Amino acid sequence: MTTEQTTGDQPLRPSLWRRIVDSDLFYSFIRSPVVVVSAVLTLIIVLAAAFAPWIAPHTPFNPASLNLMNGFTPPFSVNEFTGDVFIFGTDSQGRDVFSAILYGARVSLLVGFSAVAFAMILGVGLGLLAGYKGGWVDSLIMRVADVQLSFPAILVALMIFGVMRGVIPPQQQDQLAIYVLILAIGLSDWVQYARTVRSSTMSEKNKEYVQAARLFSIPAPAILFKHILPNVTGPILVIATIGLALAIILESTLSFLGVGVPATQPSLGTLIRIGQDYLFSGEWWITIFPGMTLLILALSVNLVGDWLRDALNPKLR
Amino acid sequence: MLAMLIRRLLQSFVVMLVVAFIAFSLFQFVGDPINNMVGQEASAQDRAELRERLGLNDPIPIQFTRFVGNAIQGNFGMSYRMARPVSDVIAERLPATLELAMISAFFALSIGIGLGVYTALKRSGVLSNFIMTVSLIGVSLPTFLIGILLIYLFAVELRWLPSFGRGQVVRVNDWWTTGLLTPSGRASLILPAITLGLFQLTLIMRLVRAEMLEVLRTDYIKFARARGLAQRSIHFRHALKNTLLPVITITGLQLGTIIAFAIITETVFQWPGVGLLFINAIRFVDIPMMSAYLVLIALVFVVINLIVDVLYFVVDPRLRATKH
Amino acid sequence: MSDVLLSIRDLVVEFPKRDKVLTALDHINFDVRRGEILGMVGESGAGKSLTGAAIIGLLEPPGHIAQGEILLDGQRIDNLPYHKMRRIRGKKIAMIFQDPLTSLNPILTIAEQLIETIRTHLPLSEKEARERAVQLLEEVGIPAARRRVDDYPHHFSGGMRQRVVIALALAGEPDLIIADEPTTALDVSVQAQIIDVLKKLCRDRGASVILVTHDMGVIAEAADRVAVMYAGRLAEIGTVRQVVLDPHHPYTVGLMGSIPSLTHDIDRLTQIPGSMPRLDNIPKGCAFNPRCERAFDRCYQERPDLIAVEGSEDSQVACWLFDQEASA
Amino acid sequence: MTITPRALTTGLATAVFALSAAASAETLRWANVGDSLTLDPHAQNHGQTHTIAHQIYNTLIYSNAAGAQTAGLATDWYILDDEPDVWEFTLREGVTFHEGQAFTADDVVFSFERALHANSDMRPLINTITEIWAEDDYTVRMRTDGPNPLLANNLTNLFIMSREWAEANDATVVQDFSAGEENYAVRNANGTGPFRLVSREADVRTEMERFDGFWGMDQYPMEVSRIVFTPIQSGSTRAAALLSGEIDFLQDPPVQDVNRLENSGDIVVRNAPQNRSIFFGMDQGRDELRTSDVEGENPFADRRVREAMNLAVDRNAIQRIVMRGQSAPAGMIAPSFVNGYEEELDRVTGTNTARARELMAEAGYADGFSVTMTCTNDRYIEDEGICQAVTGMLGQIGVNVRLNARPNSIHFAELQNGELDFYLLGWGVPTLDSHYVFDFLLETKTDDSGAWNFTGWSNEEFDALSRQLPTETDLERRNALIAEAWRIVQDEIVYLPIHHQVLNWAMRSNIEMDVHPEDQPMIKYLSFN
Repeated sequence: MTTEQTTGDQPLRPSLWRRIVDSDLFYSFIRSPVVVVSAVLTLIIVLAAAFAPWIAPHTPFNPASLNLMNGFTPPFSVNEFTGDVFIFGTDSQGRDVFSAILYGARVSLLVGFSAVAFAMILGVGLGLLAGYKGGWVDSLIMRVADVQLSFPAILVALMIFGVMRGVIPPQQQDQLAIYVLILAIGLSDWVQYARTVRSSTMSEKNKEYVQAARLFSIPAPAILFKHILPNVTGPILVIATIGLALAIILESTLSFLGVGVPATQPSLGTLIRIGQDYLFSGEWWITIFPGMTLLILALSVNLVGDWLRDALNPKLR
Repeated sequence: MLAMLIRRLLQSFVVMLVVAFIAFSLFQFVGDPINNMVGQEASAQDRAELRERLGLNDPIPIQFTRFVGNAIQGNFGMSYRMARPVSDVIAERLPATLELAMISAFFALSIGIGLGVYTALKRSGVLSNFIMTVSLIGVSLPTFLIGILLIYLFAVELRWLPSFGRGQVVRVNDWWTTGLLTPSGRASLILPAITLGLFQLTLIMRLVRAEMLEVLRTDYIKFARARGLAQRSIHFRHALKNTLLPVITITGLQLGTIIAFAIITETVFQWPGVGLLFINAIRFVDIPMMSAYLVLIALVFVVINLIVDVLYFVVDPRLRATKH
Repeated sequence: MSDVLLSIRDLVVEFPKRDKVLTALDHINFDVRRGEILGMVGESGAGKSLTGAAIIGLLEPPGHIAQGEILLDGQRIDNLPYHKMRRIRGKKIAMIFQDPLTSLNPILTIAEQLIETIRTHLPLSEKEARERAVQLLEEVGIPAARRRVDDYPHHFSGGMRQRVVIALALAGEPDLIIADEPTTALDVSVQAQIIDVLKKLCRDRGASVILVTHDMGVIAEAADRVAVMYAGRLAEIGTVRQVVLDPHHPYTVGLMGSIPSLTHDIDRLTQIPGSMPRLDNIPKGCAFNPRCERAFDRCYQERPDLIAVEGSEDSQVACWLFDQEASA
Repeated sequence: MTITPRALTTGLATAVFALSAAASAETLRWANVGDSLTLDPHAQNHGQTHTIAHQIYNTLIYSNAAGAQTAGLATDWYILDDEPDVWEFTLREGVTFHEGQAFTADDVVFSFERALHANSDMRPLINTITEIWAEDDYTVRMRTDGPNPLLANNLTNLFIMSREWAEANDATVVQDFSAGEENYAVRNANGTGPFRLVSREADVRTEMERFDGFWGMDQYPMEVSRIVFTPIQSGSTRAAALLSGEIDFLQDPPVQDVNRLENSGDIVVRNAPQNRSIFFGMDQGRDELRTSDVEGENPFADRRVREAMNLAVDRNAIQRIVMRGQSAPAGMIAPSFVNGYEEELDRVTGTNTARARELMAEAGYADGFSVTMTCTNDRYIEDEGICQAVTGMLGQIGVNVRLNARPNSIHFAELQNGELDFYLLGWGVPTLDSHYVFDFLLETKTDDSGAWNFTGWSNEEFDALSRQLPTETDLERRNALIAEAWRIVQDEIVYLPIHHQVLNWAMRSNIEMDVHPEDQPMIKYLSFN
């Protein structure tokens, strides 16, 4: 994959930065303006979401800070009662849409990243286990994967959600909703990681160094993990990036269906669901701005993921 | 082939049993159903009687056996919310969902494959790049947002197409109703079908493109080129056919996905299908409905998977072969 | 009619990479005569297969011919539009690829693939084409050809498939066949048979062959002349006898010297220190200079072109050691 | 979002597909959020179920858009002078059912007996009737278990079926709805009403056509020849459907869309105050709240806390922003048509956050406390929005509210189990008398009274006043008792009133129909202009 030449006569390894800049990946990155823009947009949204409490002009999740009379203020307009101005307007509760988007993106991204991380850990772990143990462990894990893969993620997530709704007492449902979402989305998306890691493990486990490691009674899985990881970093990175976009969309869809995060802690999907009611009545900004944010975020992540897949797969270039 | 089919059937059976167990355990996990069933004035004694009548006091293995036995006969009990047999309600709604899913699948497949082939053949064309970028928007735009925007544009602003429901339907026989035979029924199908199909369309298109590019790089295509075969034959007789083989599997699964995603489309368009039924079941914790839907969808998926496997056999000569 | 069927003049093939252009074929000159088998040898990446691809016009983008001409029967074919070039492929020039397992379309029967190819180039009816297909299969030595013509590729073993590939290549009755390592992927036991079939059928038809291979044994047995390639350049070309028994170029000398027996592969040249330079790292002057024991100043300054070697008829070598004028 | 290339595309539009924008001359396409639960007219005491039944069946008496009791199948009704516990109904002659059976007193007797069956949900409304018999073919008498001057009020949703039809189709017993039973009458109907059932798919579509043998053909406009009723769950879809001309009459347009609908040109939104008040209840009887961080005491039990909360809620803001003006801010929990209503009591006290904070501090909650508020999200107009708004307002005085909004089926089940600390409720007064409110919502909860009083509030003085009302015959004295009782309620701040709902019906502008205060459209009144 890499072009760095390891001609031993070079006195110094180039700096990490130098190597990044010299790499094919970086080159192909710089050469695709669309991807650069996407990456920058993603970064901006992620940072804005992460630092929402410091950036946002209002604290939309604190009901006590809202003034109902600010409700339905259009973007860039002065509210006739309070004289306040909101760049993206306000929603039905007088919540600043811009701040709500920042906080909403925070929830969406938190759920997205956590779900991807959860799926990744689960998938890599199970893939390693399946590939290394083989036999019935492998069959079991892969059958479960097959079955689950034949069910769409949204259905798996909805089911998990439905069960959780029954299991968790109503008083705690709202607090736990985010974790349930992460669990539901993560559980619905581990299979691809598992498959990738499994096949890589299968091909590595019979190599000499693993056998040797066994002789030195070094735990083989540890060795495997160390050696397999570099092989699968690329594909996993791609799966994770695309997975992030999917998770964000899935989260928004679930929230839209009313089974996601509570309305008092809205994600982008919840904001769109709430705003949808006001689309026809002329308060378009309540749904369009969060909708655009969601679109830009998912699109940017998808574009980066798409590019990454092509860039890491030299066949496609 | 037969051995494989039997193995597959067995596997499907196990899957169905597992799903049935999950569906059944919904009853165990999810709260006390009695509260959802009885009216506001029900006394404690009424509740106890109902518990007894519904068999909620029996041991769990017995309840599960009864559940499976009933499920096989298509009996999932009474909907807590609608107070009607779940199987009746689902049977009533299924045609709507299936019709929508079929139309969407047809739409997604025909246009998806067409665009996929086009973008693969004109790899670096301006239009191709445009289509690819737009397709990413399609993947990045949640289905519900597409639906809302389509309604806003085509129903509210332009007033070309209906915004909800199935329009006038015609009862074909006892168990099938169709909207395809009336103008309003056909018009009602357009927006939901596009909404539902768009995501799959982009997926299929990207898949076909990737597969096609892969196939176009193979030796046999190079060899076909080297033999001077006509461009059209290389692209459509040699490359496309090989491209579509793996696409069949994915497409089969996509059909299932379409049925699942119908939940969203049906919510947005108030389409009277099983998806809308299911989302309401979740909202109202209508367990019999949820579990029946789960089992039904699992059945649909298992059947689709089986059909795909068989189809693969029929289409791919390599699998059809008896060993030499 | 001239004795020369194909003439390559000053051919340069380039691959634009991110910030530079790689020259994959660097000013190649050679002829293929009618009815001869020209062997082409060299290490992996020397440009053998690329030469074949350039001739038949199937360079993978972004690779392209940057300079030079390819003449078939005196006509330029390197700049033909697609639809004209298509008429030449299969009809005038055919190509056989390395791996018979992947060269055949898995979902079409042998008959379908043969008939399509035959009818693309010859004015035959479906039925006649089918007859011709069976006949071709018989010629390449497929037993029970009439019965097996409707089988799918996976019904055949690797050797049999390569025979089918040869039949397909011959279907348009071409004048030139470029065989790109036709036996590399096959069992040793069937390699010789395939070469025999190829050799016999081409001789019968008077077709020329460019035989790209690693296998010096194949060259020695089948080829009339041999071209040796190194780092995208032609190092030496001459009759098989001369090149094998009396190699001129120091590289060829090492190449031949490194082979204990003629049946050995030449993938690794253990006797010559170092390895072939990468295309983005070709030294100034002669590409072989870092490894050449006999290199002198000029070799580091000027690039040698092919020059005729006195005393060896039909032999040309790109080495300053043989520059008569300078040494004179 | 308002750029509409309509001009450009009109030609295309008509070519592609034409939706008629105006109501077609005779068919009425009608939508509402929910469907009738069953066609069996006695199985459920449920608004929308009655709404559909009113088109197909008749009652003896119904209340019209002005709220007046109007002659249905009975032309006259009165209490017998000599027997104060017997009501007599004179029946309309010459009435036939859709399937041709002649209507007689026997059908009334049958229908009442049917509605008194244990399965019947209408039973509580008429269970004072001990005996019912036909004097002749067109006279029916009912005996109640004591004088019951309000009986006629309870009959406005009691539908009359044909005995012959019910017996022929084995539908004499009311459907046991909660057990999921079905009978012939659940999906079929044979009434004397203005429209007959053509087809029905539950939750999807119900079609009715004009019954030309209807007795009131000359009495009512009867201009609609066919009704297509479609339930549409999502509010914006309903509005879109009306805007795009797919329906003609929308019974419950979302409040935020009312303006847009009115401005669209061919739609008119008619409104009227609804007989329903919206308020919050607080459990003040327990020693400790279930969902609060305060332990050992119940902040709601402290009147100062309730007063503070009352002062914190800005009802005008809710009316203006959440309800878009489509409500009447309330100071008491009974709407204006109710006997005992006083404008003075209903006046909204101004919001005074500063004073509210003082009160909180006085009560010892300067740092506030937390509590869970439980709401419906599908029952009342903008219910979830109201709750969110109140959550914010209470937050400003330190009451930290966690909001839990869910479907009404779950809400009411928990409410009736007495599990909620702080809840939203809406209440209508079908009898139009304050006693109905006292009896259900305010009297001390016992087996016989305070059935919906989940506040734990119990006041002997109030109970004594309220319990005099049923037997008090002197109207003036009775009204004085009512006024006194209300004063206690208001002073104690038992509930936090929010507003009285306003009903909006949106329809094509060529449709003429008055809004019915109980949200019961009767299509026989509908006319086109």
